[in-house]
Amino acid sequence: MSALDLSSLAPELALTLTGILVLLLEAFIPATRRLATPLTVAGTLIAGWLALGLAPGMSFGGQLEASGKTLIFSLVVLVSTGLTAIASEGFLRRERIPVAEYQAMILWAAVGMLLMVRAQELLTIFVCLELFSICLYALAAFHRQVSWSLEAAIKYFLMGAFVSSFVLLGIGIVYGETASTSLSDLAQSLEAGIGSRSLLTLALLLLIAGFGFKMSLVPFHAWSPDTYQGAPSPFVAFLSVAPKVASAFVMLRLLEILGSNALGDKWPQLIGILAVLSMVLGNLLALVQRDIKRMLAYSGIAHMGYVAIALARPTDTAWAPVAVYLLAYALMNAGAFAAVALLYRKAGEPSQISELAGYGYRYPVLGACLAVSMLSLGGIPPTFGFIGKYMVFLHAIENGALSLAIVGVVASLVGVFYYLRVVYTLYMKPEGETETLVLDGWGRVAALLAAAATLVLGVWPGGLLRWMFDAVAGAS
Amino acid sequence: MELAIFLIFALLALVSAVTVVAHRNPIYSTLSLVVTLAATAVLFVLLGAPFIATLQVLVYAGAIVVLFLFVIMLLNVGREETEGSVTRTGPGQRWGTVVGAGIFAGTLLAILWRTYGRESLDPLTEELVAIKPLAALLFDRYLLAFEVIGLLLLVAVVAAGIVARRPAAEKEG
Amino acid sequence: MESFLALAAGNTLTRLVLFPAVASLPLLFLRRDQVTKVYLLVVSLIEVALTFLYLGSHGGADGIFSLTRDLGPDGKPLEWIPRFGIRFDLVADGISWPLAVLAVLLVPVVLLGSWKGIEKKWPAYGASLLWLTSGVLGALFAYDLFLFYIFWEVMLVPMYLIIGVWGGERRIYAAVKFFLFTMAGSLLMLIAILWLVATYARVAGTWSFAYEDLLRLDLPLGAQMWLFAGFALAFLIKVPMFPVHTWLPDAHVEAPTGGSVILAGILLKLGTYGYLRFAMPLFPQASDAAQPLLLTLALIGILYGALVAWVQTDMKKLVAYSSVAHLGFVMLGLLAADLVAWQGALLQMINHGLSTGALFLLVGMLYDRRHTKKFEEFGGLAKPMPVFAFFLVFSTLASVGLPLLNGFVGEFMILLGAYRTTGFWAVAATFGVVLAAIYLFKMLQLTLWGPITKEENRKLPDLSLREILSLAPLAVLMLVIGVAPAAFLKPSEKALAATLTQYQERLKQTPATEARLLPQEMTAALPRGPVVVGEEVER
Amino acid sequence: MVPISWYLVLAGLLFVIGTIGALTRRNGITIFLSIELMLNSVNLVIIAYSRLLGDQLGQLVVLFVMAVAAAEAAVGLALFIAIFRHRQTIDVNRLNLMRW
Amino acid sequence: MEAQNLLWLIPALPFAGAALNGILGPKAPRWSTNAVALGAPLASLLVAVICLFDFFAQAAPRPAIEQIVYAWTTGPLSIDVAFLLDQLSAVMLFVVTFVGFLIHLYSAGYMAHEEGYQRYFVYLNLFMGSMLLLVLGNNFLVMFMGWEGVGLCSYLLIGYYYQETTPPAAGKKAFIVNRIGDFGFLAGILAIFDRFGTLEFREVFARITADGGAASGTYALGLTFASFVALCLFIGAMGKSAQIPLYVWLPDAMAGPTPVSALIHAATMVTAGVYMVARANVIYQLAPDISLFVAVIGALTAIFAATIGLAQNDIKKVLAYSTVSQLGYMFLAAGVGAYSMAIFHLGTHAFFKALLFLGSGSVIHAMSGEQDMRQMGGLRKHLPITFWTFFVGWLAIAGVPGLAGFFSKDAILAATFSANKVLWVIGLITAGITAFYMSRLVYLTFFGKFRGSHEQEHHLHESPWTMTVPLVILAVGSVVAGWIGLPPVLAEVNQFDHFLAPVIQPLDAGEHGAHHLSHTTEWILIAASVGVALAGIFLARRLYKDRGLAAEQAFSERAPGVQRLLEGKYFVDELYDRFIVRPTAWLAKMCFKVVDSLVIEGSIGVGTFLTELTGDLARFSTTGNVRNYALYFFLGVVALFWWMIL
Repeated sequence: MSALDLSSLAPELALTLTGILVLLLEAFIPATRRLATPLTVAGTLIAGWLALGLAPGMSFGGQLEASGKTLIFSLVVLVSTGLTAIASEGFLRRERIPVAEYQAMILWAAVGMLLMVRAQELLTIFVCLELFSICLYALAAFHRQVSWSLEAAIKYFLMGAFVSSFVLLGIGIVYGETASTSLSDLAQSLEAGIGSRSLLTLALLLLIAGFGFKMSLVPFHAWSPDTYQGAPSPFVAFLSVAPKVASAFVMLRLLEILGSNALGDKWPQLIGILAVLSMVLGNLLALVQRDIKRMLAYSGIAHMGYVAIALARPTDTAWAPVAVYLLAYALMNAGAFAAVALLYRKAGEPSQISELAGYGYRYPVLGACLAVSMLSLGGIPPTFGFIGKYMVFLHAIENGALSLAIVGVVASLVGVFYYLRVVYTLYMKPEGETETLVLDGWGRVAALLAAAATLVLGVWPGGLLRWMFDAVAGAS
Repeated sequence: MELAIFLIFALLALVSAVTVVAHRNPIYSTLSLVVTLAATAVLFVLLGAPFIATLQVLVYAGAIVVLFLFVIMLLNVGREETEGSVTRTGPGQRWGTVVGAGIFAGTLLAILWRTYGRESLDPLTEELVAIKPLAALLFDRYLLAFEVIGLLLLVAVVAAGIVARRPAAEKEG
Repeated sequence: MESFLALAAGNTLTRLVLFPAVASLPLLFLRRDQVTKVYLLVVSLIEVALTFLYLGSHGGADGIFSLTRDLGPDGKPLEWIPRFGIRFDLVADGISWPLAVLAVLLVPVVLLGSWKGIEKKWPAYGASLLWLTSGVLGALFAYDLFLFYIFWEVMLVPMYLIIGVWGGERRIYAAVKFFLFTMAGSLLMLIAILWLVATYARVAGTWSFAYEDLLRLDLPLGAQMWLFAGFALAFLIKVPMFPVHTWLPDAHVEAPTGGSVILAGILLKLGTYGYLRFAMPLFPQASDAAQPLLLTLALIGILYGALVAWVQTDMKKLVAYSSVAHLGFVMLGLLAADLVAWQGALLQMINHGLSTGALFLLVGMLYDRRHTKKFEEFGGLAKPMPVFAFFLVFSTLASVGLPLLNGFVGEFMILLGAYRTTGFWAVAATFGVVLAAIYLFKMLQLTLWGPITKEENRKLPDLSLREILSLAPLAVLMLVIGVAPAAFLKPSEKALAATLTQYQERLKQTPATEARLLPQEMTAALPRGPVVVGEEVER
Repeated sequence: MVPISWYLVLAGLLFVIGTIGALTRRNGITIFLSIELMLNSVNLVIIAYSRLLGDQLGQLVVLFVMAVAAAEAAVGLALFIAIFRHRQTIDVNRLNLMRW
Repeated sequence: MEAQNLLWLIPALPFAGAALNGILGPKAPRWSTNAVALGAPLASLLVAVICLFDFFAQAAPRPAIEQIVYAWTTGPLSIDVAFLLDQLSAVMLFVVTFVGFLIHLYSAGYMAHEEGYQRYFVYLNLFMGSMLLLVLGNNFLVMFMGWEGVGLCSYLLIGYYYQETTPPAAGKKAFIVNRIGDFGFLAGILAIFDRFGTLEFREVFARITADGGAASGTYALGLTFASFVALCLFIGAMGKSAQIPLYVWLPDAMAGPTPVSALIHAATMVTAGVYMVARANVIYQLAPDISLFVAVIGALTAIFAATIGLAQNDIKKVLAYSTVSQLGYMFLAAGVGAYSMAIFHLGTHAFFKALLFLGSGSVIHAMSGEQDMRQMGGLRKHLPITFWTFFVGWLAIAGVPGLAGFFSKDAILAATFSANKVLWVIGLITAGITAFYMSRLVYLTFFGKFRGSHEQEHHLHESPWTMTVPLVILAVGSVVAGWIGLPPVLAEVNQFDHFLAPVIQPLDAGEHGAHHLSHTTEWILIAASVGVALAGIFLARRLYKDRGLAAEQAFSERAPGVQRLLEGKYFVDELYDRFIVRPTAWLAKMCFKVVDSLVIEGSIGVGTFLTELTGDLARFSTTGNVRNYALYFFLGVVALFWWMIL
């Protein structure tokens, strides 16, 4: 292991060390406990800065990639991480959740995701997957006073472990059939026709199912509403975004490899099926939810369906639309959950949408943030959510998946309906009798940041898009 | 000879695996799992992985499963509850499992059988059994994964600590 | 960014579009309703002034709106999302100007009309109104399909809020219905736009959303049909055309007065504007092929809207359904693809905005007094409210299409033009004129005339000066347009003629068997750049 | 020599047995045990492949899997302890506060 | 020559008067209202006179004077707002401004005590302006503007007493029925513009004459182009001039103030249809089939309305039906090609019918608003001026020789005789009936004993000078107006016919009949019509002069059916209601309730419901049991794997 190798791990190391530092400070210098969140945010920013500075290329003997693609997806994960860290602070204090451990876990989960994005080899990918999964299981359970939180964690954990064994089976078969766990070897073997076709089909299907599970695509989705509903609200901003970003990246990478048709040409169709199922079922189920967190969970399923539209055409040009969509999703979900975390005080009880009645006026800024997030989720210009949808649909149409795009818009019409429900509850329903909430600054900052970014990027996406496209097209 | 050992331990693994799944009492299930793991360890040896077999017995059967036992006894969840309709496995679940598992097993085994059939193995080589190349592999090519595993274990420790801690404990803090 | 700011600061379309939106920012800090109202009125009047300032400096000589375009320092429209060739490209010509002027003029009118009717949250109301103005102007001026789509959607949310927050009993239902109907259409339009652009990118090898570029795309009939369907559906829902009109009565009935006025005055027109600007020129063969079907729908809309309006018991609903009938006429004119008909249709868009806008204002004034819109509650109001009666009769007559008032000119020209190209349809549509009299005079009968049946009505105060001020400009315009329409027809003639020529030229060709680019000359009939900021177009 | 397919078939059978267990048992810990069984069977698959290929990488994979399993077990069991404190049960059928 | 610069003032002045009074408002002092209200039509009349002098100062055949005021529209549709003064419009111009002013004057007295005095004059001025626009317009469009304008004023004035229930309803009915006619007019205009690209009268007529295809071949509905246009225009005329089947609004229109009935619903507006047909005579000459249709409709309307008039008791209703009937005469004339005679009758009718209406107004005024003739009687003594002027009008309409009505009606009958004997018989009978019911009216009103209440009797008084002066002037007119069109048996040539000749030139001189009747035949015809008229008068005298209503009661006992049928106006209103209005209303209701609410809204509702239902059913898949979720995953994998390898 050389110095070069370590430096190529700089962002991940920064995150890991920040996590350790936070933990240690908490343990040994209790006076500094207020520093946990600022440190976390700083660590995230530093990691982002370091990631930007990474020289493109391979390290760890070709096992760790640094390229425009990985950079962009890493940054999306870091955006989600940072926003979650900010959004959580107030909530954690309020709910008496250990802050340092929580933030450290978030950071380490981010490490797992970043590495999974950059990993070039299935074994590493699996280990990273497990790394962040375990963090997520634990984080879901952090609200230990609340039975819901624990139940959410148990469900997530059991499903996760169950699915892990399938993923592992897939990796095992890939290893067996191609004598390697490296992705590039896999691609070569597929081209060369090495290995049993049906076994490899099964193996890759299992991998796709595994990452589909992390992305909560139908039919691998069912855990997400329960988990989102029970888990601490600000954490869901992370849970519902970051693992999906990393998983979508790996999924797209796998699908790119499968694009060579060595294992049949049904893969795009397969993803198309998952996309359609997710969009339709996700939206339909979100439509009938009265609990905002569950609604957002189902809507998340639908959103991954939109992402899957782009995944169904895994060409070179698919990277940017997926990344843009996920970034938009990260921002708007962060905004939504940050607001939800502030507005709903009774953990372990349903967060009924109807309770928001009149909040749009009582908490104008927060209400506006939530409304903007909702409109963005609904894909209404001039929000970044629309830009994401636009990119994904354009990619699909460009690559001959018009029918998927049409299903997508029809489904998102259903989506608009339930997002509007939140908006009209905020602004159009008469105010109910509720006690005044004391809103903490951190949460509001997070919501405001997310909503502002959603709007600004929606109005002026040009520079970002250009940068993303250049980055994706550039190195690698 | 090898065939006999294989057959015996394969049978043992299967029977104990069924017991793991079928036994009402989790303690018995856990103990059966130990048997399965041990039997598998023997097969590992047959397959030229004595180091892994050792680890299997030491770490897996010895440590992890004991942890299970420990927790089961701690929680005193000796038996699955059988009363009340809530706890019964629904017919959909049951039949879904049976059909799904049947198809999956049938397909998987058929494919495996068709792919490898009676394909014979090359004789065991020194390199496969040796530990040194394994170590080289671990600390050189797969160093990254190893480092991640390190973090993973750290995470597991911290996570388990927090999750299992009594909530009352931190209320003071 | 700097060039954008420079553009926004100058006497440009960009400033016109963005000023209302930017002016809504101080509203965040205004708490008192009275201050807000005055502020909004000032802003809206400034916008009017800016509009006329722009028209005065770039409007063009001899009473014809010239084509102007906002250009950056490099002499090209500003890049917005360069990756996809999306530009912040604002162009105004004779087709968009009349509607834009109407939109700008209606804002102070609406403010005056809502002075009392809106009782809460004025800053939010004002912000919605200003954003709506920006959206409308943007959609009218956008020359880039992506930009157009953005502005098209931007209009949606403020209107949704206006209906939903300040509306009547079933406001949420109506607001959501409005949103979903419009969204349903526009999402399909989005797909169509993307498809169109992807095809262009394939054929031309470069990305562009620019209207003038996409016009050069010659598509096979099959593709045209689908794309046309996507565009047309979005526009027809907005118009709204039978049978996708049912959101309109609900939206109108529930919307506050100002919302109704804006909705009827401007938003609906964007449907017909879009149809004229985009659906027809971009897909000439397809729109020609769909003409019989759409003519049928337009005719049904005219007659059906009138019949249904006739049996309404709610004053506002009656006016709402009358919009269906009136816009049926506009669609008839557009579908006729005849210059006279197009002139009439464009004028009729304005006319409908004026007369129906006035009617909604009047209904609102009545509602402010009596908190009901049901006919059974009225009757004999001419006695206590003669001025109100005057305006109501006046606006009704304009709406009925009485000569010497504006409505007649539009209808007459539409019918003349439509008769030339469609014959029977125009004659049948003429019958709509009869029906218009039936339902609108029923409205007069039930509100103004007859003995006063309800005691409450006996003491109703007549219109205040503020209310008269809000109605008077509309009434004056109605009269002036009716008496001397030439001055209002001339500015748009050139632009319409150019569009029509291009449309007909395209129709003469057989559609391509495979998507291809037309030579530049084919679209030369249409006004196009390059233009220097603030200077008139040289063709 | 035992053909490699026998090992693989055995592993497949163990995997399916584990799956059935995970899908039909109610006790959370039993489900977890079944999942461990599945992991173990995958280990067998990998070792068998490793033997077939004469490649040590498979052994390395199994090594990692064991570590992962250990970590999972630690967190998972902690979760069971925590939830049992709250609900006095680890029957997954009863852990259904959140649904629909 | 000033006329071509002044023409525009003629309609503009009344408009200005209306606007000014409108702005001054109801609170303005009476003198200023009067000054504007009467000054405007007077000024208009003066300008008209100047223009007419200019026009007549030209040597015959006097070329038309045209003034283009401004371009109304531009572009491919270029229509000017332009005025035309030719022989035809000169006649109309004179009638409208002169009678119009008189009625303004009369109204100043009649309406003096009404609420909304100023409003009334705003409407009336507006009407004058519109009517003059109609008359002076030099193209179909300007004519149509005026056409609709007068319709509006008619609506407003009928509904003048808006606080009552009937008048506004009657106004609405008038407007809507008129609109149905306008539908035809507009369709005609569309067809004309489509073919010739212009709407200017003289150009259109020149082109249609030159256009060989206009009168042959099939254009639409199995008609030639000329016939189609003629039919469309005639539909418009039917509405405006109250011909079968669109006459129903006119009797109801009597709900308005009486001067209005005189001006609009007798003298001017209702004759617009006749004017239009005469104006478009070129087209009608090219469409003999439609001309016959016009004649038939005219004749039928004449006799039909006359019979209804027999049984009406409301003094204004009788006059209303009489108007419908007389308009029928005019169309009869136009239909048989005697356009100038139609205009002639239009002119004379304007005088005597205005006179009659104003006279009846004077009566009603005296009776404090009572309109039922059964409550009147013997008013001769109380209202001498009214009686004598009314008397003149009566004789004029009844066709007593020497008075205006005689000459014009006789000319029409003569023209009809040479064209179509059946129509002539109908016309003749109608003349008799007319004489009868008008006499009935006079005898019931002015002769016999007073049948009203004592209070009414107490109030009886002659009207003020503003009312009686117009009566006298109109009475004079009713006598002398006919002398400008003496029949060929008395004068060498019908001067009026001759005068209009430049505008109404027979396209095919050979067919034009009336002039070729021998003097003997004409004398016989005159005798016949005079005889019929006198018979009617004397029959009525016997029945009503002294016995009042007794004879009528006896008749109704003997033939209740006939009486009811006539009194019920043949139940045409009821038929329309039953077969047109109600079905349409039903259709509208169905459109709203079934199509809109049920089908469209319903399908949307069902759509959303099904969407929500699906969602609601599907949500139960998320059971909360993690084993189920695992099973979904597992089954998903299995199913997808099978799909992949198949």
